Amino acid sequence: MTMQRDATAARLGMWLFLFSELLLFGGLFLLYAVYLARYPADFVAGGRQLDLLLGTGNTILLITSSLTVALALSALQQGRRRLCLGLLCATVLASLLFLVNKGVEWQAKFDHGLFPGGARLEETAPGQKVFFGLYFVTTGLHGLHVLIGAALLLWILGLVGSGRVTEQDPVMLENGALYWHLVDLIWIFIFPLYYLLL
Amino acid sequence: MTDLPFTTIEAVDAVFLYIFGIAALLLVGITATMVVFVVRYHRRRHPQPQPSPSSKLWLELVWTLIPTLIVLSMFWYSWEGYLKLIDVPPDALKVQAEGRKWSWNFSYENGRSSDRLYVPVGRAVRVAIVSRDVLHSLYIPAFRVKKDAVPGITTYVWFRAPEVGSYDLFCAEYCGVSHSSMVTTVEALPEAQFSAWLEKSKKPSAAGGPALLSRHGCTGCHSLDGSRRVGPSFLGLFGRQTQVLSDGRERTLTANQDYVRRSILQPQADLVQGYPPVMPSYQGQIPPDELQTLVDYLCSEPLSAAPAGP
Amino acid sequence: MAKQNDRGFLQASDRQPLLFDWIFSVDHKRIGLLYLYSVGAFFLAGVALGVLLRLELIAPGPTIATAQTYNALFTLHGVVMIFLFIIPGIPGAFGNLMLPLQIGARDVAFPRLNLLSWWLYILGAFMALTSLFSGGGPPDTGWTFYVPFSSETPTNVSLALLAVFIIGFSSILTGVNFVTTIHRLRAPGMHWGRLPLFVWSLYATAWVQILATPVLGITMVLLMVERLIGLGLFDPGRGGDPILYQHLFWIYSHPAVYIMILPAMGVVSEIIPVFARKPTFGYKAIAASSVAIAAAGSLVWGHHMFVSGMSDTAILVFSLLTFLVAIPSAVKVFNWVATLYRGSISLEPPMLFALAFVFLFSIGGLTGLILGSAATDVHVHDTHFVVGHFHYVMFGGTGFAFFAALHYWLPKVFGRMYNMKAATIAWAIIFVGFNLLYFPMMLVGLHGMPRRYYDYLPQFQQLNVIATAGSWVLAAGLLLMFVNLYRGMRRGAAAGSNPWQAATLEWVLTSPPPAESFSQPPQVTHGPYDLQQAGKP
Amino acid sequence: MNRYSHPALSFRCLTTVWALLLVLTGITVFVSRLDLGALNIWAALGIATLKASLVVLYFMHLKHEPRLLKLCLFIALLTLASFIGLTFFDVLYR
Repeated sequence: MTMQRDATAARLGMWLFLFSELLLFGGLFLLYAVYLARYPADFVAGGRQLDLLLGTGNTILLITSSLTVALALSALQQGRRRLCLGLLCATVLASLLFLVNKGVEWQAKFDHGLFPGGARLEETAPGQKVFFGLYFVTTGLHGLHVLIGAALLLWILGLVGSGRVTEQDPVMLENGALYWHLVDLIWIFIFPLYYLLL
Repeated sequence: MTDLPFTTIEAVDAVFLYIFGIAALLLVGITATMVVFVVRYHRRRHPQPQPSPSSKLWLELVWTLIPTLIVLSMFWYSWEGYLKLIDVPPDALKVQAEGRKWSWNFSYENGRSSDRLYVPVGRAVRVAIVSRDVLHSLYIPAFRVKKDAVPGITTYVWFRAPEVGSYDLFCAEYCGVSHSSMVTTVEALPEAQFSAWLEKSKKPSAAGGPALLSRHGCTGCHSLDGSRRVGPSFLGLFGRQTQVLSDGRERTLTANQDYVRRSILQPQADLVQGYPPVMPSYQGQIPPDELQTLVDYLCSEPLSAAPAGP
Repeated sequence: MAKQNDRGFLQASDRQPLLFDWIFSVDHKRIGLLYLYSVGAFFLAGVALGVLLRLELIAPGPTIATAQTYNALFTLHGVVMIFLFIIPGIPGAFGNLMLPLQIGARDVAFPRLNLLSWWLYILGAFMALTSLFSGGGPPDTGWTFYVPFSSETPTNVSLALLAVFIIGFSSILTGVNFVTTIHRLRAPGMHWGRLPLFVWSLYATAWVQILATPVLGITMVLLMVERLIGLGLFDPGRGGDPILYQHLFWIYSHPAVYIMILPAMGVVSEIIPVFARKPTFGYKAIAASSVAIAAAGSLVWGHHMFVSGMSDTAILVFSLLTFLVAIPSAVKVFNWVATLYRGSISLEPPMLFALAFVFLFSIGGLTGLILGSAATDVHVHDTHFVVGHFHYVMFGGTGFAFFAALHYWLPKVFGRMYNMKAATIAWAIIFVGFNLLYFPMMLVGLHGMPRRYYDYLPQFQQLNVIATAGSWVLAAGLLLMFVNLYRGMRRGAAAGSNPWQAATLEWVLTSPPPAESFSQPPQVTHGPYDLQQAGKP
Repeated sequence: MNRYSHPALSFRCLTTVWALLLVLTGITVFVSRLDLGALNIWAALGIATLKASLVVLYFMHLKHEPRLLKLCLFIALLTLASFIGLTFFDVLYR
């Protein structure tokens, strides 16, 4: 009786925490909306300088990792522990690939002087400075969440492996997966707002 | 201009009276009821509670609806008042106010500028407010007007001085260490006197070192009498042995013309020990001839020939 | 053996050193007490800072401090009082102590997370203190951290921002914990219509904590990044908009006012029926108005910005919404007064503080109408009128409710009673001192004295002298109150399990409550204010 | 009684959702290359919302959660929307 209660409570608690994560990024989306309304042309010009290929690649990576973690949960619930472990490994791998991609992308921006204080960005219109400012904060904060999510999943992977998260008690994996899906959700909005402006 | 058309004072005070009146009535009503209940139903007089319904729909509806109507009427009345505050009369005199750390500078359309706000009595004045550095707020309590000075945008207030006189003008938005000394006055002059003042000398005399000091807001932080303010005093500046921090290194220098000039243009280059690094740069803010005048004045007889010691 | 049991959850265990037994305890009652001690300490620190501020303002010109010190003092006073005392005060201390007891739960939903909240709070507080003595010295921005000043000042603002961020995180976790607890852990029979009004208010508060605090978090992060690498998101020179900072800041900080006042209203709603021996009038209306205040209160932040250069359309909208949020507050006040009708009122200390709350909060609320009205706000915005107004709400409201809660619940927590007479005298001194301090502030504000002024024109002096004298009276009253409470908790007479004959669940337990408060969830059979049923679950 | 309020989702269901997400990603990239003027941003947001709903409903199992949780999510989104919306009363009319 009490155990069942705990499982539902844990999930509710996780969802509530995700709401606050949502509102955390919400502040950035608020700024984005305001500045997009103020500098539409500059935002388009800024968006064109982002790498569409890397952005799309990262989108596919995150969506796929979202799938693998959802599959991992289903696998665990069906009692297929080894499959679950494999899928979790895949998820963590995808998250690392995502970060590498992101690193390559940032590095390119730095090489081009497209960073706050960088030579090329300083010459551009104010709207573009704001665009790139938002771009770095938003993707940076998101990247941090990817890192935290990956660490969390790695830890849970250990718990599954050592048999402390099981078919009977998958709450930790459920919540870790929820967190990972949120990371994906945020990216689903970041992607069109930054990479697909035209 | 004996019968004044309309002032911002009337616009605001009417709303004040309305809201204060109702608020006072409500407060007295609530408090009196509470006190009466506490006295009447005190346990000494009333040892047993008497049953009464624990909710009454009609009563609760009434005391939800009545406050709703009251606050809506307040909202409406206050909005009407606010509209008058933003509705600038078309014939208003135009002045620009620039806020900076930590003084005001008012400039008129003909190029005249001043550290006090001179206005003709009875005539509407529209003040465009800008800021050079951080947020400030132009506040004239006597006229019930206030608006922030925001870097990057221009804001406005308008008012009409009802009588000849001197009215306080404050900075109301916290802006740093000398926030509370960012105080000046509105001088309301009769129309003729105002016109004479406005035309007197469009540009302050180039020779006026003291005038330049006050126009550029230097005296907000640097005293002329040796007393300590935010920055070091100007008294006895020239030739003073000064402990400074240059690029993080301590050194001692003797204040000369070069040093004075550098301190105006790059205040953080040689920072006098014991003072906060808060002075804004005046690079590009002072015309070269005025800068020269200032430096000459600061290194001249009346200031440097000071009695030794603070 | 019996003597040991008397100490309930306060009983030291033999397993580990006493200090660890407390600071690593996951028991909600112990965590509640940890909060109580820490917010109490910060409150006293805040009071000391406030007294210093008032002393500086006793005369124009420099009195006891330099302008820079004064600016650091009021910044610190604001940060300590807001982030370290009022926001975590009632929910952290009394919420943790009483929420699980009042709904008949064994503990909160996530006890370890609860401990983490307290640790984060302490970490944040520690960082805020560190910011005073490191880097460029104590922050001097005011607790609002307005840009561009805050992004330029050389003082140690960044660390203070990080501290606020971490404390905000702690607040979010508390909110998550409370919402989950209230949804999942109510004892059988404790349906939503039987929730004590304090629990209702905590529920509404927790939602605001979850949904509004992260906006403050991101704002603090942005400001830190701004200071670190000059991103320019709020810098007009780089295309940013400084007014947007104010929007983001107040999107949290106005709802935060409701995080501060709602639990206080909950406390008062608990106390008034008990001491009037009457069930609360309009239980549903009070519960609903808590939720309404939380919801509507999240939409009115713009009234802090009527003179900021914000658009007139926004002023119209925010002014209207602000007036609307006054309605549920008014409904609560009417309900409290109506509860007294035909009761049998005894004026014991908790009741005195609660009634003072109603009076002072009414003044605070009604002067708030002046500030919500666009036309009059222009005159009084950023003057001492605002300072007086929010101290009436925050101190006269939340502060008095906190004191009421201390006098109401401490006998339950420690099992001992304080000296009633001394408590009554302390109450009277605090009440007089409070009004002497803050009423003149409102008057001097109406005369046009701006806030955050180190120095002022001579015409303002008389009222400032009265206010400063009031601060001494107030401080003396507070001292007497705390000494009396402390003595009572140490050496007072045994209080018994239900000294006030209240009907909520916490009074069913012994005082102090046993370590395992409700190992078996009780079967709840009556509402929280069925005073005939006092002492039964 | 089952300890979980929702059953394990089948692999087939999850992969179908994944495929849909990939298709939608393709569509949003394609649509962004058309010049629709101001509609571009709304199309992008619309597709993103659709993708987000898929993730929330299936990957995050919201479809099988009690109504309470759906209501909570709605409240959170409504709050975010009102924060952004009310801010626009300022920035659009300044």
